[in-house]
Amino acid sequence: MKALLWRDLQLAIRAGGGFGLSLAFFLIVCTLVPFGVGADGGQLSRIAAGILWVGALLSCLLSLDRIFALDHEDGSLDLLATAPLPLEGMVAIKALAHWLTTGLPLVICSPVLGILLHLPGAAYPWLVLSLTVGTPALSMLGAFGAALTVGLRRGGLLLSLLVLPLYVPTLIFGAETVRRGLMGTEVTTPLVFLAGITFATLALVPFAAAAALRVNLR
Amino acid sequence: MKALLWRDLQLAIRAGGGFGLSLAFFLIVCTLVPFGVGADGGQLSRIAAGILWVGALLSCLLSLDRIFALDHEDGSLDLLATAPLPLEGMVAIKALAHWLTTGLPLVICSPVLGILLHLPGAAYPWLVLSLTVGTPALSMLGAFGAALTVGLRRGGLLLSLLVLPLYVPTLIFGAETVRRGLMGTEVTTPLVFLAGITFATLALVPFAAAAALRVNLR
Amino acid sequence: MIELGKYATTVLSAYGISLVLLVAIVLQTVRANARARRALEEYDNRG
Amino acid sequence: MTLISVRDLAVARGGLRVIESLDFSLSGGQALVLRGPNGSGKTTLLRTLAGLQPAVAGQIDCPPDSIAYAGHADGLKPALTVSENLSFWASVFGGPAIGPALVAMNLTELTARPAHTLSAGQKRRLGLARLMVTGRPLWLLDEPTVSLDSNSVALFAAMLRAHLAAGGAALVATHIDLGLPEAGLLDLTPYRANLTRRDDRPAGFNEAFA
Amino acid sequence: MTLISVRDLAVARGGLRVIESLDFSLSGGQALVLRGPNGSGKTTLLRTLAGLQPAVAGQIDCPPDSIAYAGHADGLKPALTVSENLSFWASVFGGPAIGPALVAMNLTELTARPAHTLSAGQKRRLGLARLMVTGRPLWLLDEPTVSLDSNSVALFAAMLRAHLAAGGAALVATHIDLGLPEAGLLDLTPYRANLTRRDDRPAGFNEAFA
Amino acid sequence: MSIWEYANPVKFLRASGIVLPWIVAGAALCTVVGLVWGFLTPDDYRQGATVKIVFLHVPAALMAINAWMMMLVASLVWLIRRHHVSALAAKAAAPVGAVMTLIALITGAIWGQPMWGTWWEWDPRLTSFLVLFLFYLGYIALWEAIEDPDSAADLTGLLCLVGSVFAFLSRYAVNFWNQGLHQGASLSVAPGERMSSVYRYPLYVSMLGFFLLFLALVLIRTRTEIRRRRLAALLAREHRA
Ligand code: HEM
Ligand SMILES: Nc1ncnc2c1ncn2[C@@H]1O[C@H](COP(=O)(O)OP(=O)(O)OP(=O)(O)O)[C@@H](O)[C@H]1O
Ligand SMILES: Nc1ncnc2c1ncn2[C@@H]1O[C@H](COP(=O)(O)OP(=O)(O)OP(=O)(O)O)[C@@H](O)[C@H]1O
Ligand SMILES: [Mg+2]
Ligand SMILES: [Mg+2]
Repeated sequence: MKALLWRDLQLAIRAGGGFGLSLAFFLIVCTLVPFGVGADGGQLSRIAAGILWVGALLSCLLSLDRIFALDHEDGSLDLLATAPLPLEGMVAIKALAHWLTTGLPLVICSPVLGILLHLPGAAYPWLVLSLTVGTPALSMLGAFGAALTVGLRRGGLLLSLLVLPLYVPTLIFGAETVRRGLMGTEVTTPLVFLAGITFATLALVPFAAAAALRVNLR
Repeated sequence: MKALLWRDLQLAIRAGGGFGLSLAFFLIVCTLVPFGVGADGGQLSRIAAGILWVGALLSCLLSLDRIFALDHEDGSLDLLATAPLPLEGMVAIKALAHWLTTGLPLVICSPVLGILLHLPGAAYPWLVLSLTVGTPALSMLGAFGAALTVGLRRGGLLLSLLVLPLYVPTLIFGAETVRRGLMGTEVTTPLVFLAGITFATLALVPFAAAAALRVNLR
Repeated sequence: MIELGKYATTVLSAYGISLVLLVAIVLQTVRANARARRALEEYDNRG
Repeated sequence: MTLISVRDLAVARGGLRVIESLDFSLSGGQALVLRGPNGSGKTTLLRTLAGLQPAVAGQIDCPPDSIAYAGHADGLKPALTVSENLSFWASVFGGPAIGPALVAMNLTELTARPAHTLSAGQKRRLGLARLMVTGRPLWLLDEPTVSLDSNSVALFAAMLRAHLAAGGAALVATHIDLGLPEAGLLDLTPYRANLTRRDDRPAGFNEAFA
Repeated sequence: MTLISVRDLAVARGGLRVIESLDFSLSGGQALVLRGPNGSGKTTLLRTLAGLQPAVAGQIDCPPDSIAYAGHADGLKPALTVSENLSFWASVFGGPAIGPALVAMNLTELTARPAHTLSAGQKRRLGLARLMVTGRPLWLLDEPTVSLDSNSVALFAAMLRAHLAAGGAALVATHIDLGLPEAGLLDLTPYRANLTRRDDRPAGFNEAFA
Repeated sequence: MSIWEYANPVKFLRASGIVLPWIVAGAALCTVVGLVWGFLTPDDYRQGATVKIVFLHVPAALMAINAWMMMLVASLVWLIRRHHVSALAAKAAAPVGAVMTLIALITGAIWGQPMWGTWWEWDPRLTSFLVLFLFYLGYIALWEAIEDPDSAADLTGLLCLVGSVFAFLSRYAVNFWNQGLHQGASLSVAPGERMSSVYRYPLYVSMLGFFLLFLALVLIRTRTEIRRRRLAALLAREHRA
């Protein structure tokens, strides 16, 4: 288990795919939006929370196919499936590695991007908190999507299509938390829902993902 | 040449990667944004044009790695490079195939998504026109990025990082065209710039992309 | 001591962050250079 | 000690049976060479035995966690070095140290090379060395000698022989001669599924029509 | 007619020379079998001759558009059927019809099968059939018989012989016996680059340090 | 003697070894003097103490652009004449340029807070710098991602070429998109018209310091890269032999 986590992190760093890149993508998405919608500060600050959450979600999404596809192509997945560790554990480890290399850096850097988008000051703690609570669910659901599409050549787009609808509840509660925190209204409800979704996802989805992997291996 | 174009289109349709999927991604991005920023109609209609352009750009981006990576993995690229057609032509054809399967469907369906985002009526012709003029440049620049990263395993995220900054001028002029069209101010300037960028890109970038491919093949 | 007035934090943080960044790139450069030089010398001494 | 025994096995690929009524068993010290023309179902059989796909009919008895499978792909990470690749598999399988495996497949000079800079045959040698660090007794090998030169084939035969001597067993699908005269031979041609008869022995959807 | 002639060629991989001072030439009707242990540079040589990578030194003379290369990968699209795959390459190279090629490699029964449902050997056969539809006189083949059973190897040898009889030529890197006694043999071992001397005969960056 | 002789790594190492101490000394002197002098300048009547930021902000901004220019030239030299040192110099300059861009961005942001009442404004100047920063990131990431050094040099060179054109285009696009708050280039205006000599001279010194600092860093980093390449080549040869 530890060996697998370590290898995945190592690969993420070596292959130039790791920490930096998904962060850079996040940065770019957040830069592009003002180019599209115009630079009016007031308007930007109103949509900032939503854009940040959507950006985080998209940059998480783009690195999903790394989770299983490479291992499938080079045959590692076959070998891992015959190894003495449960497939569910393997899925969980791989989702964890994905979160460590993608979600965590996003959480850490989101305040900087908040500045770019004129996110009002009161929203920062809620932004960071909601992302911390929500992004693990994104990685885990993404691992499920990746497991579903692993046999397909270049399933990238299909993967997005499958995973994005699953992300909707997380996105809604996450963005709502920030918006409420910003307006000073009650924040616990969306946050509790967000946490609930994350815990349920972490507890249950590994089994579904492992089942999907088993089907795709045969 | 024709055979190559035909094969690429066929593959896009068969492999379940083509028309449908990037369109669906576009749809999903456009539906996620209201979840993120809140469903206030007036605000949505102000940012609609920008969101549509950014969405088009992202869904274009997601299918870029299809352009060369698969052909590289299965050895087709080596064989195409020894075939009696210039590499520049091959790049152009592949970018064309990408546009036909990604850009064109987006252009055709953008009005529908405009409705979802409450895009005001006056903007529709300009939205379609600017996307028609601008998306070919996106495909061509994407092909350049894909050629740069083709040797790398799973260069997806890196590809985005390289390509998105190149998209900035196109995005700005494209979204500006729609915004001006909407406000009824003078629209020709951004449109001319947009067309200029597209033509220059189509004329020059194939050479850079072919050079990059040659380097990656050796 | 010079008087920075109400802008003290602004000016000091600008100088502080910039100097940190400059020192970081300088240190990284010098360290990497020393490491590369040492590695090459080791190789040459080995034969 | 019997490491695997197969009774009346049928395996399917793409919804069609390819092999039927196969019986064999293998105990420690034995090797079996699997033969059959292209498309006769060697890969399918090995994947089924390894537990990667379900059997259509029949029974496979083997102790849990005793199989090491090596397919057409080697399971190497291009970005990791030879020794990193090998250590990873050693720690996943909880197998022995990687030193002897490196020696056995003549990889000692390549230990620090990233796997993507290896030639086809060097990659394959690394893929085979992985078998030794799994510590599993039963090896299922699918065309292990592809791309190997004759020296390396000899190395592989020696490694296989040592494995057998240590009480292991191996089932090897191959088209060439391994230089392993003591190994038994299992030709799949007689077990080829008879697909002309229409309504019996289905593999999947068809059973609904039986 | 000389199809390719190579003089004092040096090829490099990963910034290092692997083969040096290689001379040979090949005319219509001739075949040459390339031998050498794993990592001796067969693949590198063939890719250089095919124009996929530049030579470090020396000269390669061959008429333009005369080479068909077949590497470790077959260039097949999994989603396309056997005949679609073959027709595509035929029209890209402007070569002859695909019928004879299908017959030559015994693929007629598989024409309508998508390539991803083929077994390893069937894929390889399709990859080899591609050579016939390129219409190119000089074939550069890198381990063409990998995964082929003995019948298919014989088919391949027959195809090669027909190609030679029609005035073509072939350079074949392989570790096994092709059953082609008339072919010449080129062992790469004597041409292996001498890397012990430190500062001369560089391949790339080192020249600056010479 | 042609200038291309210095494209020989050995000659380059020797020559750069001779001038480097002087450049380092000059860089240290000018940077320290410029910044300290700048820090001690009197407050501006409008901007108060914040003018002191200009001595960091402007030199960094200038060097950020110049570094990219230098990378472009070096990439062209590599692509056309295939001198390894120039490819390595381009590689060496990128992180330094990125840091300069970052300093310009951060000092600008900090300055913007009191002056414009906001950390960040989508002003064309600032925005085009952000885009430039993205180009730096992409360029560095591409170098990191490609294993074979010659291929990496070729591909990053191509990226630099195409990227320069598009960075330039972005600059104009951004101008067109949003008219900003940022002041124009005052240095090109007649001296004294906008900036009194109290600020001008320390600014010049500081700019020279940043320039020399950039030069020194690029030289050292190029030497590092050359040594790394040399060692890697020797080791690879040893492994293979
Ligand atoms: C993130 C933000 C910023 C960036 C990227 C940026 C960029 C630049 C650049 C590129 C220059 C060089 C101009 C030249 O000499 O041609 C410059 C100069 C200058 N900037 Fe900024 N700037 C930023 C924010 C600010 C802010 C907030 C202020 C103050 C209110 C400011 C004040 C100045 C001044 C006074 C100069 C020097 C005068 C001149 O040469 O024009 N900048 N900046
Ligand atoms: N994904 C698939 N879908 C449908 N049929 C398949 C699929 N993969 C293989 N087949 C078919 O199943 C049969 C058995 O294939 P298998 O790969 O087991 O053969 P094999 O004996 O390993 O052949 P080879 O020696 O060529 O590797 C073949 O006829 C093949 O065409
Ligand atoms: N990408 C690479 N970077 C560095 N070195 C490489 C790379 N690819 C191959 N090599 C090395 O170059 C040498 C020649 O490799 P090549 O693939 O040409 O050998 P080969 O004769 O085809 O071997 P095989 O019979 O195993 O296919 C080998 O020593 C190999 O380790
Ligand atoms: Mg097989
Ligand atoms: Mg080879």
